[in-house]
Amino acid sequence: MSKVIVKEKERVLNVVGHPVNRVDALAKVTGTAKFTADYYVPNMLYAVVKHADIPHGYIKKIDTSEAEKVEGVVKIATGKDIPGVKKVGFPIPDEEVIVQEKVRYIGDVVAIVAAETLEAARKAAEKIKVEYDPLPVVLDPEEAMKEDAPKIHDSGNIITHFKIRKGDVEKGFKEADYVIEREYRTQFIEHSYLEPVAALAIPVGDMIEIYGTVQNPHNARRITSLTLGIPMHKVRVIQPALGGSFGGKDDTANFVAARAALMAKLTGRPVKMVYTREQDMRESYKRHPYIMRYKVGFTKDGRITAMEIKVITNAGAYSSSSPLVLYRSTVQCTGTYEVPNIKGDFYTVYTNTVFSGAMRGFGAPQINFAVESLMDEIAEILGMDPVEIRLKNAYKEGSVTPTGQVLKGHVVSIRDIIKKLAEIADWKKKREEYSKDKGDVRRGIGISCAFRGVSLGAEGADYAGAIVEVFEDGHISITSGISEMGQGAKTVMSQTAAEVLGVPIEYVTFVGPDTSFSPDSGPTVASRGTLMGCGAVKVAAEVVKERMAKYAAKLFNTTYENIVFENGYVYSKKNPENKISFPELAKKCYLDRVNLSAVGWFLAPEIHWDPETGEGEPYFTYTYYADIAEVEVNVKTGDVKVKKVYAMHDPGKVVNPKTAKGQVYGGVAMGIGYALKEEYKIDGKGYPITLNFDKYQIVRAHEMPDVEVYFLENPDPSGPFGAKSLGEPAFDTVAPAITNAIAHATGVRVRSLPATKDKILKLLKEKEERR
Amino acid sequence: MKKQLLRMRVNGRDVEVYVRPDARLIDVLRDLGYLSVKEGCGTGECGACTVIMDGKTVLSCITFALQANGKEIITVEGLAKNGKLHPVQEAFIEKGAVQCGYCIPGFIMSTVYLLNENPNPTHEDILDALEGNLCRCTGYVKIIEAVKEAASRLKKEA
Amino acid sequence: MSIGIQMEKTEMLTIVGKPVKRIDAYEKVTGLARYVRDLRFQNMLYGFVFRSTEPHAKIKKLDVKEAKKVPGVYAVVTADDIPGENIVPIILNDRPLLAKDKVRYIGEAIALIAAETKEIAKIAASKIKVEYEPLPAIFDALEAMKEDAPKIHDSGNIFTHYKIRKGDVEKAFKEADLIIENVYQTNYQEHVYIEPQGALAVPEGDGITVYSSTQCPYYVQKAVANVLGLPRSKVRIIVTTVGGGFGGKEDVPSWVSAEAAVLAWVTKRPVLLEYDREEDMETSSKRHPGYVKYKSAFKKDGTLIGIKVEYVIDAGAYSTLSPPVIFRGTIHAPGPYKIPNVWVDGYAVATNKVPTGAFRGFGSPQVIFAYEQQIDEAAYKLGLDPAEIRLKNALDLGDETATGQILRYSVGVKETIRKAIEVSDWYRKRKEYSLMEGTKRRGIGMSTIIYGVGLGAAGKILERSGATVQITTDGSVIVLVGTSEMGQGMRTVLAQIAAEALGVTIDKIYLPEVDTLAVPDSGPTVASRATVMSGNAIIDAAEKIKENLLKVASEELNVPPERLDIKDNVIFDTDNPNVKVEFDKIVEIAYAKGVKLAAVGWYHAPDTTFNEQGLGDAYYVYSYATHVAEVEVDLETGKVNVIDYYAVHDSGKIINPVTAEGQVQGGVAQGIGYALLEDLVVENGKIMNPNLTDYLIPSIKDVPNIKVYFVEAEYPEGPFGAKGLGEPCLMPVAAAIANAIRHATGVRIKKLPMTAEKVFFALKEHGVRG
Amino acid sequence: MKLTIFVNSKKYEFEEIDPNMRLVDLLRDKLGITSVKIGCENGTCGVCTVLVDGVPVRSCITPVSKVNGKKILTVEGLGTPENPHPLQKFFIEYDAVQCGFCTPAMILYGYYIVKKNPDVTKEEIKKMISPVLCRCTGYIPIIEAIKAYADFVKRRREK
Repeated sequence: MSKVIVKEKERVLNVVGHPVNRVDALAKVTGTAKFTADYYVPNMLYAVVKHADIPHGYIKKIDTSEAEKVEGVVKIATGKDIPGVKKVGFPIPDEEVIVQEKVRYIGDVVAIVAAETLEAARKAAEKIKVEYDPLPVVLDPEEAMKEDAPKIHDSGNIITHFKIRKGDVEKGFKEADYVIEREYRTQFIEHSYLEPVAALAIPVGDMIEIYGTVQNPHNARRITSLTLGIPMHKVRVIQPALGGSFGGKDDTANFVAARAALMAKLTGRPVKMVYTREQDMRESYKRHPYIMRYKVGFTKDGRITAMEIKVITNAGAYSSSSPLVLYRSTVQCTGTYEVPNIKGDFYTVYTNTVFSGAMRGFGAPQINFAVESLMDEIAEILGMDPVEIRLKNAYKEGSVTPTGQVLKGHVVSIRDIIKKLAEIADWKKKREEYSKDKGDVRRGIGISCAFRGVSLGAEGADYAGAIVEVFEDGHISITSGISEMGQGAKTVMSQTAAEVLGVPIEYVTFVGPDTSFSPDSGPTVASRGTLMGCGAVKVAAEVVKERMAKYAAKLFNTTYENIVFENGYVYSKKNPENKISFPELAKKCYLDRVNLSAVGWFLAPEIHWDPETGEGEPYFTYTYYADIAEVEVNVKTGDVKVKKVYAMHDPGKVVNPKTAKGQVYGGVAMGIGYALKEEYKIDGKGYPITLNFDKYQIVRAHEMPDVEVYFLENPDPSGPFGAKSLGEPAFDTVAPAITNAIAHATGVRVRSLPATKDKILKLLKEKEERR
Repeated sequence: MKKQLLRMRVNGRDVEVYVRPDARLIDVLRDLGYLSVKEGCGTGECGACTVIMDGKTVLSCITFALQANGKEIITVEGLAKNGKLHPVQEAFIEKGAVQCGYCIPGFIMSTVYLLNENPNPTHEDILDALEGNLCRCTGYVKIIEAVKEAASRLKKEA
Repeated sequence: MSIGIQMEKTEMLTIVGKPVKRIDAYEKVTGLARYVRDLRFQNMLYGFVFRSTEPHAKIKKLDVKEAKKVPGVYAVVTADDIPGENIVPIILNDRPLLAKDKVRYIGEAIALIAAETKEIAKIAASKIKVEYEPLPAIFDALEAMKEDAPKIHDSGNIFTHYKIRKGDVEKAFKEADLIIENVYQTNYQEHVYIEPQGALAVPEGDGITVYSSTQCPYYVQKAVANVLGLPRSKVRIIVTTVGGGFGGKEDVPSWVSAEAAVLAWVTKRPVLLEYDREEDMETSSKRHPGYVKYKSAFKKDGTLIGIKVEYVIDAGAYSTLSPPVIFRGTIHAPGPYKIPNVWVDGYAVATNKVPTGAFRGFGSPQVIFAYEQQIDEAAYKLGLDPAEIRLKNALDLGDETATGQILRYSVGVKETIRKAIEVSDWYRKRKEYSLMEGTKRRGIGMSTIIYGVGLGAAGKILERSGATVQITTDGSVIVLVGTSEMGQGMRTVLAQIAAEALGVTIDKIYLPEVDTLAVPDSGPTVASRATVMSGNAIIDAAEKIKENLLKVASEELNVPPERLDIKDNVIFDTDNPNVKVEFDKIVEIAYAKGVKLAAVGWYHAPDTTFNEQGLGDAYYVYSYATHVAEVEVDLETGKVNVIDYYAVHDSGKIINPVTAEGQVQGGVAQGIGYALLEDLVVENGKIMNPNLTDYLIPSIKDVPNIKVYFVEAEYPEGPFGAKGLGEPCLMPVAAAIANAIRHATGVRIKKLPMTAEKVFFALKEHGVRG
Repeated sequence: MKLTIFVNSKKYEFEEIDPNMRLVDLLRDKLGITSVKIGCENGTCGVCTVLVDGVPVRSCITPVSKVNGKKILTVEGLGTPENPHPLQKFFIEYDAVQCGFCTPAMILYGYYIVKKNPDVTKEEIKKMISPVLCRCTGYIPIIEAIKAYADFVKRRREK
């Protein structure tokens, strides 16, 4: 079930805020939606990559002679065949589309084969022989930080070090009645989009056209343009239906696109490259494992006085978005709580593991796990209720964040959320009741809450563009660089256009993204799709609306401010009886040659942040949310069943309650996996163990609990219709609610994710022994 | 009709396909992906389907595919070497001889053949060699200029 | 070989006016350009059209059962199966996609078939049974105009009648010193774009994408939406490389694409419909056969004081584009001359033949063939030089046209005549050739024309164009327009305009083919309008972006934005050019600041008018041309050889002299074909020579070295002063050659084409011998 | 081997086909039925599911030799965009679709489950669709959509 709690009476909206069906659902349920691998073109070659054989070493020689003998092989490319830039990546260009000199993890690509058949390409890839000069391997980020550790890149192993210095921690600790130190750890997580990465590159004249599983087509265009050494306008990237992403179809997927493009360029023929699950899991980036050490001072009544924090994240072999992920962890390092004195040091470090990058949550879930576990531990020490301690420290309007930003200009709703959710979940009663469980199966209930800076913040320029066009028959097409990956971006952007122009959503079609006409809108990440995409669509639609209104004003003999667009009709406020249908007005405008097309541009409010001191306003607004989880733990087997999850979010304005609910359900499922099951494992020598879904297990249907979703709307002045973020919050704080519930049920606390039954059993045994 | 094996070499690549005895060379080449070979009339009048077979131009729309058995075919796709255009291609660009482009592969193949046979063609030689290729856009003037330009470029190269 | 005469001083331009190489030449010489039939989709079926064998008949019974049973057949579609409306929307909306109860010409589509191969589809077609009840058919337009003629449509046989009534024509004839009255007749002309018609339709979810070889993507979008009953937003038309258009891909692709779309929609699979040459020639639109009765009144000194014209075009079975064709024909009937008294009637008339449509010149070459011989003949009769009589009567700045329009700017017609006289060595050759004897005689002839740029008052709602311009993060420029490239060089010319407007080099510009969902409806790519319309829309968009860029640069350079300009990828202070920054650098900074570097540009043309009396500002501007042809006539065989040719054009500013010259040369070649070779034979409604073996177009040996000159009377509203060029290239040719034949032989040929046979008999009739 | 199969009620005959060819490749590469997805190629994720004689089968680990003479159903055979099957409509209505990659398999499971037992409970549906992985939806809307379809079938049956 789900419910939208509307606080105040607001302007009546006709499409936005309504549970509209997804605009792309019909194609997807009838199997007519085309994903990248579904494209077949004549004369197409198949390409397969050859991955590194060792995790660290210099390439001495690549021998392709045997491979070339395989019948059907057309071209084998190595790093030398790259005509353009060798090193790419954002923000630090340290990644190689094909590695030339040195391999840094087992997923590095050393060569690519293009052949007439997939079989031939695979066979040839196996026959490529690479000789290496092996180098010592370092897998632990703390080891990698040491002076004498093997250098993975020439620049040294510490990629980024961010600091937070707020107040005086020593003073803060002095004020405290208690000071505790805790260490929390999290694991590598695989995105597990069900569609493996793929690309089809087609040479068209001196251009390359790419269909790819890319989350950010404009990024894929940039990487391909750099790799091929041709300007961006010679690369056209089209995004077909995308089979899930969760942040995972950026870097690696862009490289796959660039590799297919390279092979197409070298052979002059279309080249299709579809990864197997094993290749994908071997090469693609993961969620960062974190080591988080918190020293916290607090008073008897539960007030936190100081925090000293050290966070080390494993970036793996390449930096990818590690600095940006670390940035978010840094500025959100105290969770949703106001802490007067903070000293924080945050490091992201190269190792020879698979590299880490963007994934739903982007540096927040790890921090939330630490801080939310910590709050429960403090509550336990003080004998307080976890809800109480949270209310005691949670942000309110005027609170100052670790970076010194004063929270204002939007409703700081976290306390409201905690209270309301606890009430809905019947928290107090259950907390007491479950504590009394004595048998093998014990119940527990846990809470977790968080806040989140909306959109990119100081991570990068925060803009989006959209084009809206009204046709002669009154139907509308829209496009934007903001892309659909299942989250419902096309649907909410279509709703926005329909809302502004006062027509049913059926009038609207989303086209693209296609880099040849969709405006570059920055990446579809950071839960910014709705905010920025809808924002840009709204601006464009309003421009067109104004032109149409001016035309209608002439028809109705009034001024354009009086013109109303509603439910497919247009009329003057002065005389609502005298209507004209939207298509009729469109036709009239068309015949009178009125321009019914416009580019909308949406620019986020300006912000700034100083990475040296950690001071500034890293995000222009924040969103707030909480989860409560109920679990059953079998203390004999360690088995955990999540029975129920309550989630409450303040996304500003819910543009589509139906798809919004779907985001939360999906986030909860992923959160359960994060809490209990999922771990991408690498053996002691740097070789991955979990390369397919048989070993890397994600949540299946029978493991899903009941989920109740609540939305508390506090429209934000900076967002379209007041909307802000939801995609990542849906996941961000699920895991600690579950581990807190486990602690409640069992009395033992798992401080490293995932909370597997082995870990729980071990802790229970230790507890037993202590007794 | 039973299919028969056709072995030929297209632009330096050995090809083996089973084709019906009545299959036209143009269709087989296009099915193999050599889409530069264009059909304009299907009756051998317009020359858009011209390819070079064992050194001589043929009209692939009125040539049976099996006639190419054991032969070497060159299409426009086979002219550029290592990413560098053939001088005839360069000259066609340079002289503005291309408009809609549909006839251009045929003209280029006829020109390549002409200049192979006769590196110093006179104006009349050019007219004779290209009479079988129709163009509806350019009025031929710039095509003739391009052929002359190509001849001089080839001579310089040689 | 082109000479530009600058009539006004233009600002310093870096790319516009330069012989830039075509941006699509590379893909075309390497064979990589993708024409519609080069596209392949998985699961693709092939379409085929089953057609009428009767010129006029009721369909009593249509049985497709057996055809459906053929293995490999996926669909056989008749009029009843069309999901939307069975109308291809073109102006009067009288053309069905598939004939239902009645067929009106041989070749009219009755059923559509989709099958695994084209062969299977043809087998299926052979199993379709139709029972016809023949109706009286009519094949001659003049016959069709008669009261008692069988009615092809319920509304009668005259589709459209336009007229001009100005002054008092009868009075003029009374006051005339010389009256010349003749009847001129012209035949069909087939476009023979080398790429025949084709379309590929791909169903995508609840919408459809159609790849089409078309000049008019928005017409196609409308047609497909109409026959499928879909909103416009679900119909996406992507224009592939077009292998020649010349007007032949104006209305025809609407039904070719709609046919493919219906099959794809019904089968849920991609369907490629490719016409072969014969099918194309039998069913596609052509230039209208024309009948022109022309009466002209002259004073002794050569002054043209009045004309009376009856002009009838044979529209075939459906009106399609005939209304605007006869509009242009009517307006252009008086020619580029000042005439105080004008009476013109133009009729488009139905017959039971293939519908005729748009072809370069659009209803004007037929009347030009008449009026340019009329004035030429007057010169002979009055003892004047043909060039002089044209100069005497030609329009000038401030003059009034036949429709009463005052010409306010850009009138270069006299300049074209003077230039033509000069470059062709006119007077010397006139004299010299007149003295020739023997069996081979030479002659030199002139022809001068006026051409209304754009669609004119009859099509003014379409006089609008959009363009979207975006700058990418690396400083590349993506320019989206809604008009098509069909070989004329539009993409190159528009890329030049974009580069000039933004101050960047042309290698930065990407201008893809049209995608109707990416660019606002920009009207058709016809009437030589693309440069003016899309060009202006690009400038509009580019200026918005440039403004934003200069603001960013202003902050970087500390120079006020109004002092900054961009040239050759550098932004600089116009007062101190050393203060500068790279264009790419500013783009990078702009992106980092989130500055908008995308805009939709828009242009709609100045208003045009045309009243009941045929008076008004019919077109917003006119282009002009004078051609001089030199021929050699073999008196023994009647064979006419064009031995030399001079074409002088005023199309305003020439954006690219190389592509412009190419346009003119191609147009002249087509005109030579029209004049001398191209002879479509239609008997009882059936085309007897629908192939290139029997319908001859000029080969490389039929075309002389065409010399091209431009006088640039710049049009202030045009992008950098440009007007239209595409059509005027063909329009004067037939008349120039006819006048040259008259000069060579003394015989005037009044019927096109002037084949050797026709000339031979005309010479014989007049007793001309070597 | 020679192979005859019926896919979505249409008969396909292959004169000569490798018996070890995977069913998924036959459907995608030869027949163009691309609703059948490839997610893991070892039978774990279930997105390649098709119904063979009414029963869910993982086409990525099924050689074509095993389906000779059998009837295969994919979502294309259930409904089209103009005329979607009721189950497909319920998937839309209940927002059971996000990225769409598992959707065809989930729908086929739903069809199979309800055909087997229209009285199926949500808990049973939950267990029965567990062979197919979904990473977007958290399964809840999928379960709801299938249940709604089951109720719809029951209502129709009762009428």
